[in-house]
Amino acid sequence: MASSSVYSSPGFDFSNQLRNNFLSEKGLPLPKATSTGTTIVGCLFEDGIVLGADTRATEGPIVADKNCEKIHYISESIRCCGAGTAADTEFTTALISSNIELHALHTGRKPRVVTAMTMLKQMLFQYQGHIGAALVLGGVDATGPNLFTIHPHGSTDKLPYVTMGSGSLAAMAVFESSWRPNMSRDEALTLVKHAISAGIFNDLGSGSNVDACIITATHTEMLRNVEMPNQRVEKEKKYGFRRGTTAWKRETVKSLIVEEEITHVLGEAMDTT
Amino acid sequence: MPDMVPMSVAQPQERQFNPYSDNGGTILAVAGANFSVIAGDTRQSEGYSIQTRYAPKVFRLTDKAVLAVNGFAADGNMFVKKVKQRLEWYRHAHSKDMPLRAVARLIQSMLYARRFFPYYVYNILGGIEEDGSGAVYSFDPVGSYEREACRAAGAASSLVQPFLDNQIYFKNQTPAPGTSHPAHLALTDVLALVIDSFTSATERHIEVGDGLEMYVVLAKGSPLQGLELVQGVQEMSTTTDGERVFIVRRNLKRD
Amino acid sequence: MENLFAITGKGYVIVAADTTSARSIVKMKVDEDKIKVLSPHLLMAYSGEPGDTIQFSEYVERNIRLFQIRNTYPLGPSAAASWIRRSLAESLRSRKPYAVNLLLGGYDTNKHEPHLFWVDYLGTMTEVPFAAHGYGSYFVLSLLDRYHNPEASLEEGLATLKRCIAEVTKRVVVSPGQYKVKVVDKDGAREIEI
Amino acid sequence: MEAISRAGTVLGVLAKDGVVLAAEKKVTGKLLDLSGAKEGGYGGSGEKIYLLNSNIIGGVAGITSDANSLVNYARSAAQRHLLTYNEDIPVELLAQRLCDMKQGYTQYGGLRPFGVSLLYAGYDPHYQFQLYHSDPSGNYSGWKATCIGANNGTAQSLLKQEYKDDLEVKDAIGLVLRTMSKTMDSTTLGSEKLEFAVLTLDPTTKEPKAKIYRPAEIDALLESEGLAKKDEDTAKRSA
Amino acid sequence: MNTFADRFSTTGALAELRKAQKAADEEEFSDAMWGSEAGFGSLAKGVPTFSVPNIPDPTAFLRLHTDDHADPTCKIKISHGTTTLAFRFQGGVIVAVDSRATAGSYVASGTVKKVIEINPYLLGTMAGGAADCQYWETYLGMHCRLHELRNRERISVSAASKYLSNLVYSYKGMGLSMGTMICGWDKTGPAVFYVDSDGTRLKGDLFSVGSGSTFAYGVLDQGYRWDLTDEEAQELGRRSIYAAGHRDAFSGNTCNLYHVKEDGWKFIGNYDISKMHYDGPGNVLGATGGGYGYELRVEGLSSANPPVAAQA
Amino acid sequence: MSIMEYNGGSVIAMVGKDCVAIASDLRLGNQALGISSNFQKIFPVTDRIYVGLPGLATDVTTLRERFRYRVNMYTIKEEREIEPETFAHLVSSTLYEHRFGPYFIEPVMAGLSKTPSGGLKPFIAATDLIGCLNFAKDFVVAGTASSKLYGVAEGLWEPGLEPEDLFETISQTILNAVDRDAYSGWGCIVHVITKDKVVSRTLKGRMD
Repeated sequence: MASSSVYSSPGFDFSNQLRNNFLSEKGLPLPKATSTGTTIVGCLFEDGIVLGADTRATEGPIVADKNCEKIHYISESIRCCGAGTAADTEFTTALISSNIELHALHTGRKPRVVTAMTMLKQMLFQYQGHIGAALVLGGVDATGPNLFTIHPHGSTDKLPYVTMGSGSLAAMAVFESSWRPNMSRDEALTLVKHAISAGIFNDLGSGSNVDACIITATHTEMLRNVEMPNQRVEKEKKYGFRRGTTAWKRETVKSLIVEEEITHVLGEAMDTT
Repeated sequence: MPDMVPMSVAQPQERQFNPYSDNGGTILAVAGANFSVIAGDTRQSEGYSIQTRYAPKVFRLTDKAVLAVNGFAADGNMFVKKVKQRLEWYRHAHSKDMPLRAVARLIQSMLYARRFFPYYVYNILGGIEEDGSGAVYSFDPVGSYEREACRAAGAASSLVQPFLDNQIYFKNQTPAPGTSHPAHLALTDVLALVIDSFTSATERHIEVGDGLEMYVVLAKGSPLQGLELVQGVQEMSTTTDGERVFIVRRNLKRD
Repeated sequence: MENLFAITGKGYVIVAADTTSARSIVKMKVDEDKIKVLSPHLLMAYSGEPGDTIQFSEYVERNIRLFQIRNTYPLGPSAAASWIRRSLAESLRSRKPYAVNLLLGGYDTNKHEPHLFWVDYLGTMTEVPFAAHGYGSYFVLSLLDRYHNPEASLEEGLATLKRCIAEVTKRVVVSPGQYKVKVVDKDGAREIEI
Repeated sequence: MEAISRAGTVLGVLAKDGVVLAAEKKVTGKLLDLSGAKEGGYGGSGEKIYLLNSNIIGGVAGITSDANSLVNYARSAAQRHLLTYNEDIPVELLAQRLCDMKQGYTQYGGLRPFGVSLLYAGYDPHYQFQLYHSDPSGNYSGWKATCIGANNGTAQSLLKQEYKDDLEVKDAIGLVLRTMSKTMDSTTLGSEKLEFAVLTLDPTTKEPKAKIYRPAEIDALLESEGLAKKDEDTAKRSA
Repeated sequence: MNTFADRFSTTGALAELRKAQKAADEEEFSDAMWGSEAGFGSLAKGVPTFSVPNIPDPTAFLRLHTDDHADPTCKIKISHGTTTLAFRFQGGVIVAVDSRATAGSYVASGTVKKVIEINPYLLGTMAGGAADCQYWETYLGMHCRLHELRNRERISVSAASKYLSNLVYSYKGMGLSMGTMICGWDKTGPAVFYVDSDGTRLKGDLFSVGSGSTFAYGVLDQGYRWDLTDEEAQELGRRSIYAAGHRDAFSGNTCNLYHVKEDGWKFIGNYDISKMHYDGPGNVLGATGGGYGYELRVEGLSSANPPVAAQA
Repeated sequence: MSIMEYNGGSVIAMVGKDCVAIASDLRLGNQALGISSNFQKIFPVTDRIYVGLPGLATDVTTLRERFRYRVNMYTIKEEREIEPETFAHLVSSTLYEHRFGPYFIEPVMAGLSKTPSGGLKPFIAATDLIGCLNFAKDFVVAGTASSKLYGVAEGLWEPGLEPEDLFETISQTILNAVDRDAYSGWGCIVHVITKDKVVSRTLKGRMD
């Protein structure tokens, strides 16, 4: 049960699993979590790395979030794009980010990309693919620019240009045809934008805007919504309602300006004034 | 349908006869006093990939009947072809177009004839009745049908239909004191609602997008009701003295 | 099939439960009491998985009693219901969950109000003016929508209950024959013959 | 025990429609940062009176660090009760919970008992308004009016004289302030030396409502009771 | 036990179907199609024909693709959920139905006509597969007319229901889903027959069919008497459909009420269930006034029982 | 039949001009059977934060109690009220803790957060059942009627609605969406939170 502190012990709580198995045995299938169909990419250029992502999050065929952030912070010069189960990518990268920070403080050096990659792969391998995070990890450290992909089961690749997610084929097609070694920063950014756009327009799981992140040895630039090719057109009509359109039965007004700011709701919020 | 989820766990293979696939998309029809509007998007998809950005889902059957089909595209195309064939025969036998009411019943019996091997299609038939009123008939895959004032079907039907309930039937809206809701909306209002329905559906449903085709059927002798001002309108009717059919095209988002 | 019914009225709650204990197609016992008196002003009717029902109801009974001994005052109906719900919800997360449905009827002696709680085996709880569990609920809920009166006297309440029992006996394929009825009001809990 | 008898006085009076609690602050001084106190804060501004749960306020006398720890324990215990029973903890039960723990610390070698006495002023539907006192050994008892801390003997006898059954809150407030003014070491009564709280029922929701007075409000209250600073004559007259 | 029987009984029906399918394939492009038979052309032959997938077990195929209970992801959703009722009393037959069609949790329609007007003297209700009911009852209407033409008298309710029962029984095991009440007035007086796709056919006074039927029974049984007046009977029908519409998630929207008398059926009205909840059915015969809703009915009443002293 | 549909229920939150609104239906069902028409799914967290918990009803109660406990403990320890952003992360991490045995709840939060300048800024958020946060700028929805809510809200919502207009828009959205959902409905409740008051209205919705 809940510990007496707000700060509960770390790690997963499996207490509901028995119950949920029991429920699914009764013929109630378990629901699906939000996943990011996603196109995420990364490529090397002469001074560093460009990462890119679309911004659509889906729940089945429904768009749950039109402008989510898929490029996660690991450290100042390491970033990680996530595809797969959205909550998993979010929390896995957050956990590794915090561990990397601790590691950096412990060693007194700037963190290396391989360190983050190893932490991620070990964690994902430990969970045998049950944490559905497919990642593109990129950054610049003492050894130069590094770019990795990490699969949900913990396998990794190190390549000069990579794509992941349901739009990976569309994006890879762009990379395969146009990527060259030692591109300039602007060329690389344009290429990444093209690759993501290919995913956005040709893969239904990806959509909305392009996010990009340029990491060089000296500087990291997060380009949020660097391209917005899918802004909604203006609606044909206005849909305001006349006040009084909705019929209602009861009204209670809780005023928050009086001196006693709180009315008591069964131990809800505590009154102190 | 092939499993598109890249990380799915391997399951025991079972050979089953599955001739169906879901090609997404949405159709919608609204009946007015002396017109009806039948619309559909033009995206055809399977899983996460787009098969084509232009695959019409709405078809002109006669000058007074337009049929929208949604579901499994192959079944839909075949079905429309067969309906058109039947109507052609009817025209030869009776030297007139089949009345809308009869087309609806024809579609029921054609769908029900496949009760044990259904067409995976949701049909909406829109047009003008013999009395000159706009009508919409909606069908389930095995042929039960009903005449309505507005209906959405297909992938995003659950997104669009409640919006239409609110805007066309004025559901849950109390009229201002001393007034009442209009029984029929004007054609331009209906077109605006249809366009907004599709742009909304495109925002939130991944299988809707690319293009929008709206057919407008006007009753015999009815004025254009502002249709002439609509950008890009195109007439499809074969005669000018009977019911008239128009098409209006719009672009939708392509992501 | 097991049926539980409960109705509130002016200052009381009537709780009724069938008295059959069945195993497979056999009636093992026809005078089983499925309503426990948990405290002077609290009744609990239970149905569900055989075994679980007895174990859980006794567990609840003893714990509510223990609370009363320890703290000199009995738990009020809503506090008791919250605790029972929590016990069920927690048991659901254990290796062997209790599959028990409950109706809790109590009388709040401080506020002078009857309370009735509907609780199912998942730990769902809600307060209602009348409630039922089992296949009977599909018949009597609409009946009570029509006939229930929150200010009914005890006699009127019992007459409504008889309607419910008659309806279930008439329509449910395997309907139990006999019911035990208990009532709780300001004077405490007691059994009533119908 | 020693620490308690030297600690600032805490005084509580039970009325039929509320409970009143007042406490003398010992730690004062120009340099003390009271910027947090102005806001009122969650747990009372100062050092003596705390909100333990939405229906209970507590006053402490004794070792401040021990008191903090006990207040925290009490709040957790109240929240645990709320979590299990979905109702506010009854006052007596909270006193019991604390006493169970305090008693535990008296029993084992190597552990030092808590050097704290507490007053609990609260409301629950079982016994309405209540006032309890608990001492370091783990004893607790219910009172109509009581006092802990320095000069508690004087205060007790004053209360004994003046307390009447069927007291109303506004009379109780006066009683508490007058008694405080007589028992406190310092001669002046003001917000920098006094903490003050009242628990009543909200007239609309019928739920208990605690009010821990802000410094400015205390001064205003003292003013209206005619007990403001350097005004002892008036105080005596009204007494 | 059912599946066991299915396995051994479908083979016969299957062979029949195969034969029918073969005929249909030829039929579809036959000369008849050119003539005025287009549309219902195939029906004139007596038994309509159906195409069946050319696989070993078409029933399993159909179940796989249409039964949303077995597989929620299946593509072809056939709407289920309904409340229909009909009862006989001294003044004729009352038929009342709701108007909701659901596919999964989605309310596909709130305006379904679940009473099928077979002819001016016969009504059929619709529960189960909407298409099955619509189609076969329309088909029944055709045959009732043929019967009239052949025999110069109206078909009895009993005969009509038997005809329908025989029709659907011949497709037993193929996945038809139909629970209907055939109601009418013939020489014997008012009559109600329950017919379903299993082949059951029951004569009776009072039936309710569909997912909300239990709730309807709860109200219906308590208020039903043979000697109800017309107004009371109509009110009972409305009130019962309201009860089901209120409690059952798959029933609701509006109530259609019909009354069958000696001179044929009469449509009494369409009543919004939500409006009945708040305001009652309006100014109609038999209405008691006021909303049916529980919280409206008990407004201002309280079960609290404070002692008299406390009130003072 | 998914477990999320077992008891039914839906919640939506919308942003207006210096205000937010959150609305839910009031049905508690046992699959198709309606049990209660007054089952609250929206709870106040602080004065200016409300959380809606659509999903399995047992978890609604359990999580409501848990959140209340954790927020109260936070308030005790921090001696200040929790901010909406902080609360959203509390919700998110509570749910992700149960990643491999989730609570069947998709919380929706609405509140006004303090800006450094002392003003108040509208805040809404939703998470999925394992705690993936979604901070939208317009509206967030969850529950059995979610797809219907998305459709209507996408059509009706406009930026910069005043509190009274926001009330109309959110009410019309939820009423029409739940009317097309079999498992939601039986009346709705709307809370509109502005800087100086919270207005809660019970709507006259369809009862079938």
